[in-house]
Amino acid sequence: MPEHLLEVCNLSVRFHTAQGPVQAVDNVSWHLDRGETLAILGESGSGKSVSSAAIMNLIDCPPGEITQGEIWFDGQDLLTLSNERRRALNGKRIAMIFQDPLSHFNPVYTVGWQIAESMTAHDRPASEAWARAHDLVKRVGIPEPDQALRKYPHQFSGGQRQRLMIAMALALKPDVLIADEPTTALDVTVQAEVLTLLEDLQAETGMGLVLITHDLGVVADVADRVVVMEKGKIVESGTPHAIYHTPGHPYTRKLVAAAPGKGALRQPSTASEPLLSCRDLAKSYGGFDALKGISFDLMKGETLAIVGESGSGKSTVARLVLRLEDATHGQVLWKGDNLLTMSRRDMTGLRRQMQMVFQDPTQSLNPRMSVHELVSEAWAIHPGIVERRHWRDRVVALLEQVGLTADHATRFPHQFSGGQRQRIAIARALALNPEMIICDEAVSALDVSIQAQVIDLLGELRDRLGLSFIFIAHDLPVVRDFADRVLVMQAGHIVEQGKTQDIFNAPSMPYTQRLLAAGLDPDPDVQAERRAARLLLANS
Amino acid sequence: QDSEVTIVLSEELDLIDPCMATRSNIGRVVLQNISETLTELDVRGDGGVMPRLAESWELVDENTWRFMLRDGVTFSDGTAFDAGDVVHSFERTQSDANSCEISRYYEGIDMQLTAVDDLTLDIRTDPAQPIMPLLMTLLTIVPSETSMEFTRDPIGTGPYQLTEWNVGQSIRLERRDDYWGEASDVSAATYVFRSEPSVRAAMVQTGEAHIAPSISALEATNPATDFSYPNSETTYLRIDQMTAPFGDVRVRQALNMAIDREAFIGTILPDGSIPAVAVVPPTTLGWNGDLTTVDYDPEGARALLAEAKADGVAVDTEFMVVGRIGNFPGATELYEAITAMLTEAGFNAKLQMVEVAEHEQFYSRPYVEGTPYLIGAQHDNSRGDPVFSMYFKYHSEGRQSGVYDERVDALIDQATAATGDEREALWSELFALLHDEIVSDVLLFHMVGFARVSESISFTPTIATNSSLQLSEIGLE
Amino acid sequence: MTELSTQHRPVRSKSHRMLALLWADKFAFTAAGFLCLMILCALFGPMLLADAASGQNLRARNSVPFTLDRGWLYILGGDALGRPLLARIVVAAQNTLMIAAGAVVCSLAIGTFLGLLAGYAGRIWAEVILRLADVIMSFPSLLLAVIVLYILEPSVANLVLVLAITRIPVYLRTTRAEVLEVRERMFVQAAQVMGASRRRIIFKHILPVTLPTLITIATLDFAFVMLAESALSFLGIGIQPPEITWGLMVSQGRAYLTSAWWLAFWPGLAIILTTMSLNLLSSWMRVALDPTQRWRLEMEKRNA
Amino acid sequence: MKQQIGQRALTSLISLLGLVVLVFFLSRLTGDPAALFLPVDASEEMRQNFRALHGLNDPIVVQFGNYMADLARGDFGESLRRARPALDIVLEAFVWTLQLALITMSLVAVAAIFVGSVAAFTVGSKFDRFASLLSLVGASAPDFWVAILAIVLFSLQLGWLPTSGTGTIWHWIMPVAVLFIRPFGLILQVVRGSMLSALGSPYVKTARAKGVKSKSIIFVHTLRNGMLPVITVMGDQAAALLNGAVVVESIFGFPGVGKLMIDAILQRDFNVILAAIMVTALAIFIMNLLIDLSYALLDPRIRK
Ligand SMILES: Nc1ncnc2c1ncn2[C@@H]1O[C@H](COP(=O)(O)OP(=O)(O)OP(=O)(O)O)[C@@H](O)[C@H]1O
Ligand SMILES: Nc1ncnc2c1ncn2[C@@H]1O[C@H](COP(=O)(O)OP(=O)(O)OP(=O)(O)O)[C@@H](O)[C@H]1O
Ligand SMILES: [Mg+2]
Ligand SMILES: [Mg+2]
Ligand code: NI
Repeated sequence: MPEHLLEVCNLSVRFHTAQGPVQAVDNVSWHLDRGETLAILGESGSGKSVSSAAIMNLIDCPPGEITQGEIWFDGQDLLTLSNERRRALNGKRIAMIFQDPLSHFNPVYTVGWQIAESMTAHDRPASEAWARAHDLVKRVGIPEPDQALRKYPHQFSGGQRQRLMIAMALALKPDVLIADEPTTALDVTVQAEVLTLLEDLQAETGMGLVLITHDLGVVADVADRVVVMEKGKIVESGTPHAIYHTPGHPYTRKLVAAAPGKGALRQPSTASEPLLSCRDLAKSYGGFDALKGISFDLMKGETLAIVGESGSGKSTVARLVLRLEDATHGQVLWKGDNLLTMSRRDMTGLRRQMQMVFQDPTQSLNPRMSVHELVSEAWAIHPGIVERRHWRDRVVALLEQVGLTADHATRFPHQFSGGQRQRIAIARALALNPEMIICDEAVSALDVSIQAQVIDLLGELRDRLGLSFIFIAHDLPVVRDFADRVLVMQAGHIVEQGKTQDIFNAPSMPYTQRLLAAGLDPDPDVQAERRAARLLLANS
Repeated sequence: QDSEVTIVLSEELDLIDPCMATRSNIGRVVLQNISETLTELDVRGDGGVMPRLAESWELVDENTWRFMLRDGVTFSDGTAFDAGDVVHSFERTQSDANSCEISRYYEGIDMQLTAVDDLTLDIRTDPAQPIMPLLMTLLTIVPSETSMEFTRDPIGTGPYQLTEWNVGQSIRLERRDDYWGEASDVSAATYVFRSEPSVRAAMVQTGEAHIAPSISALEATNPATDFSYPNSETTYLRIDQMTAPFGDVRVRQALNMAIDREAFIGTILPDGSIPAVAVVPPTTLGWNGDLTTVDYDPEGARALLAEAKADGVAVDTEFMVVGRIGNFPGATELYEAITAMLTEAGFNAKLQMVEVAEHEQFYSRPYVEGTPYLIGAQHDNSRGDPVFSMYFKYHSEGRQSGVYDERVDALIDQATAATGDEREALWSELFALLHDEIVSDVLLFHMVGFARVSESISFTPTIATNSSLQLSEIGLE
Repeated sequence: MTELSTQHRPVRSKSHRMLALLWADKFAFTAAGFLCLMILCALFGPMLLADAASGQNLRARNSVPFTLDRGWLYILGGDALGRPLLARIVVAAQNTLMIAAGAVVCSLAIGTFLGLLAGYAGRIWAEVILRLADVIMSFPSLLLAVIVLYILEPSVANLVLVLAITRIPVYLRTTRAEVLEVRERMFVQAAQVMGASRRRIIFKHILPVTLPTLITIATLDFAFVMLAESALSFLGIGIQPPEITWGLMVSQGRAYLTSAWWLAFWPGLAIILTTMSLNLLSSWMRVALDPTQRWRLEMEKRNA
Repeated sequence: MKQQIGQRALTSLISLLGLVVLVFFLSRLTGDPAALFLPVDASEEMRQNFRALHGLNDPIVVQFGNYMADLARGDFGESLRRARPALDIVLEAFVWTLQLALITMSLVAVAAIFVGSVAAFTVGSKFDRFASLLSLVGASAPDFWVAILAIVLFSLQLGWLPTSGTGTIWHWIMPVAVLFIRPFGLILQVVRGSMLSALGSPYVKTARAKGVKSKSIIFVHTLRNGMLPVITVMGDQAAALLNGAVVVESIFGFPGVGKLMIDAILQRDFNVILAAIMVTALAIFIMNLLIDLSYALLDPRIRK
């Protein structure tokens, strides 16, 4: 047997819960060679994150338990090493990019300090560490790196944090990089840059990359090999080409079939009155203008997608509309009333009509409440929607609609995978039967099959109840399938807005054109061609 | 160096003004160490009033005393001592610009001090003061330059002078070389303050201090170092005869009979405490040795009560036994037990322990209205003459008196004006009247104090140790 | 992913589940047992032993502990008036627990409430409340006691009042500090989006996070209050002999510390044990109420 | 920031003034100092004289006006008992108290944070149990027990330390140690609880993935996150020390502000009470200001 860079053999992980043990990873084996990119595809909650946590010695035992298996790295079984020796490997030889970038940053230290720490922890001098941190932050495309290093995590946008997390993981040029959904919050142009960065590093140091992703396009673009997981087990493995074109396992087939961006474009219903209008909405943080005066309308029953550069102010729009933060100036009109000047009490009354799914699901769920409590809280706040005795059934129904099961209701948020948490958040938003939902990257952590299920659900609600959506997403194929109109943002401005059809077929602004051109195709063959063309373009 | 001693007192001194020397801790530092008096009471022998700054005295006429002062005495600031200083010292105690405590002993007396010459002093009084030499044991002499306000730099003629005062921490006295009298052994004394009795005792034990003038009885376990001394305090329950049911003598008798005094001695109170028959200690002039304590007789008490009840006395009236928290070691226990004994004998008694300020309200006129009460108090008279106690405690107009009896008033007035044997007899008569006939109060105990003295020095505490501590009496071994 | 336990355990009642979690922590279980015993003493002690506790017997004064010569009530020795300490401790439990619980619960409730208000309501409110806390913090409790003693009647309720007021600031400030941080968390914003009222946000989302810390402080305050109470009885406010509390017993035993240690020791031990039990229970509660920590108890239960 | 501090200074001044007014009037309701200063058998005339000397015969409003006028000139009045300016007395004592508080609190901070953090990190271990129990016993034991036992042990039996007093560094050891115990126990518990919550946070996972040493995970990453309640409670304990550690001061003969204040209150030495309260209140106000500012330093999310 040839020596692999990293080899996982027969790994099983089990969690203890109040309802009994949960087998999160079940007899999983895979390996990674030097310079290779292994993509792990899989259903949300299938054990991808847990198995990588096992490699990094991050599973709390108890309540977790590695029931069997070996993880070979550098000729030694990691599971038999002392904690201290594993610590020495972590970050230096094996690094990891976490799925939820916000919660995985320490809120009270500057990002510069945290990035530098990944080096100083391994005895690099501080000055060198800061210099490299500066360099890395620039490489991942954060503007004004000097200032950025001195800022705190909460001052960055979701995508920016994700990139900072990547910078942190790359600091010591590890031999193995485990990237858990590293591009879920990145727009395609930045995503392309990040993927190129990873490839460059691979070429430079022979780094092995384990890429956990749900994005078939990314797989098609960079993966050398693919393993597919479902319910804790590996169900299939092979080359991207083989997986895409001749999927063997039913789950894989479902996955490939569910790849978005192939359906018919929606024909928006003809104009009705605007439900929500933003007029010259602006927000500045200290001296920095995050939003520079934007105006748009959302019609009743319409889905307005906001796409755009990471850090361009998309989430800020959402926060301002819901008055989670005060706008610097501008108006937000809800059925003609200005939300921004409304009294707190009137606002509370309106709240139930508008809901939001936050970009960071982990942080938006109260860790002390069970799923049942989280979802049913809406009804406790607004009595009269669902009678108390129906709560249990209704919660179960909602959970099932988003692809979870009834016995998840008694669990707590920390016992879920990233994608599962996102779905809990969606279920919670739906519980109130609102008129408008703002989805901030609401489906970005879901595997395509679940994503399709959720999108279908949202679409159905839209058609049946006339729900309106503001759909913030980076995933253009999903937007293409789901949105009526698209609004493209860059650096706090709206650069272009129009019907989905128009934007996708005939983008007028150069940024939009670039965005569309950077899209990845799930078919490895197609993607290989695009890639070749792009490289050619870049080299010329 | 070796002849320095450290004395640990129970609380910090607010002031070191000589005119406050009647306060026990101030007195221990000041009296006869820094400041001297014209006369001094002999507490070790029975010499009575002895000369100090006055060499002799005589009665010039009924109302005038003449004191011949000692020559060649200087104050620690170098000025010479003369009769003018005495006059000033007295005037100072009477001044409005301070609140000197000594003045209370001269209250109600019209006193005229005149310096006949430098060393001769006449004191004219109205009414006559047969005990003027005794009264002069209280007047500390300061130089005539001393301002009327309280001073923090006491100057005196005593064998020691104040050299250091670290507020809150220590006071240091050093021996004067130009003292008129005999030089004493101790060259310097440091006073420190600890409010915890066990710490005071421990300090002598570890050698950090040489004398702890008051430690608790419980700590006094080492016969080699620990001395008990009568501390001139007497505890008693004051009865206000104006309030029912205490107007009836049988009730007062019953109160006395209900209390088992012997049971307290050696238990809650240390051995050496004496059941009291008067409010002043036995060393006082006119002490009546014929009086005996009332025997413990709960049955008799009950019988008396029944008798009184039959006569329509409201013996069932609820009353309070008011005690002062922390008045003396074991105070709460003592009053608790007394209350229990009273209840046992059929009284409707309830205990109420109060804090100093409140106690004062109960104790002094005008008395607290409402529920009748017996107030537990402790009275200190180490001055050798009942005059310092009797008016306050028993005269119809006394501030703490519960007795309203013309015979008593008359006796007090007579005795105050009398001298010699007559005085003694009158006091004796008064004690008997109060104790046997009027049953003026529930007298409890003459208390004892305990001092711990290091084995490296020789010093025997006396009844005066509660109010003064002469460094010259300390010998070094 | 497979659920190994396909068939669910029967859903047990909430209290039953908590009991099981309590059983899992043997220290906490013992603590709970001890507290129950104390509560029983408080409820029935005065009824059963009041006479024994107040009956004086100077011959049994300071009688040594651990002999049965004078009967089992004297097993812990006798006090300065020869009253059996065991009986007195049992009888004193009522007053002691009533005062301590009254003071601690009041200060905890008021302090927490004001702290939440200061942390979550407008600036002006916060400013007023916080300055109030500053003022209370700088106001010596003894002075407060003297004032209360003079202006109001000395009574147990006033004693509780004094003790409660002086302890308010710590809860107030701690709550506010925690609220400042917790309210910035995203789940609070999520609740806001759902239209949750302030009250709900405060009590449902913020309070549970801050409560464990407050309870930890409160348990130790229990001891503090029991001892402080005796210091105030020195001023004549509140409990006075012949009524008893543990604090009073401790301070009465103070003079005998070097000669008859048991006088102060047993009531002191009762205070320590009660405090410790409360604290163990609060530690247990911190774990049992925190879903991310609860496994510690659940696992132990399984291993046991 | 500057403006904020300015505003804070203003409101603090107002509350200080309020405190003075409150104490001035309330304390004068608590009885007559003449009765306490003068012996029981002092005449009414002496009492009048005493009151006149200290202006206590004026109507209370006039007294207040005079006091405030003097105060405006920086004159805090004379002590009724000591014939000295009240402020001098208080400041002398406060220096001692401040030193005692600073030394004690620094030791407490270091020790409690260290032990508490390690206990939280090794939750359930022997170390954790032992540290918790020991600190709890210490924190709930009556302080005079500890003080007197320490004297008996270290001074009488072993002869290592002086019983009491001031002077050398040895004199500080026992008072500081006794004062140390309660805040140590309390803060240790708060640190432990706070850290326990913080250690479950995802950023701890990140730190572990980065290969950060446990030591720095505990003391750098989580500690700062759990610090808010800790410094608040430390502030409360420090305030208690600044208000004076009466028991320790009186047992060990430390000339601090606690004993001074108690005496002043018991003797109704109004000017000293007021001066002492103003000085300690100022210290407490400043301390609370520093604590409030440190919240924002510790947690950037609180900066607004
Ligand atoms: N602490 C826990 N206790 C119980 N179950 C857990 C716990 N952590 C994870 N699980 C379960 O383990 C399974 C695997 O989780 P994991 O995070 O590996 O999923 P994933 O493949 O990364 O999914 P996603 O793509 O949604 O992030 C999930 O079903 C999850 O519910
Ligand atoms: N609290 C804050 N303080 C300072 N700057 C902030 C703060 N919050 C956001 N920003 C900045 O505002 C800009 C817009 O942030 P926003 O979260 O709206 O971006 P976004 O469009 O949602 O990006 P992403 O797709 O990466 O989530 C970013 O550049 C971010 O750095
Ligand atoms: Mg995952
Ligand atoms: Mg965003
Ligand atoms: Ni994606």
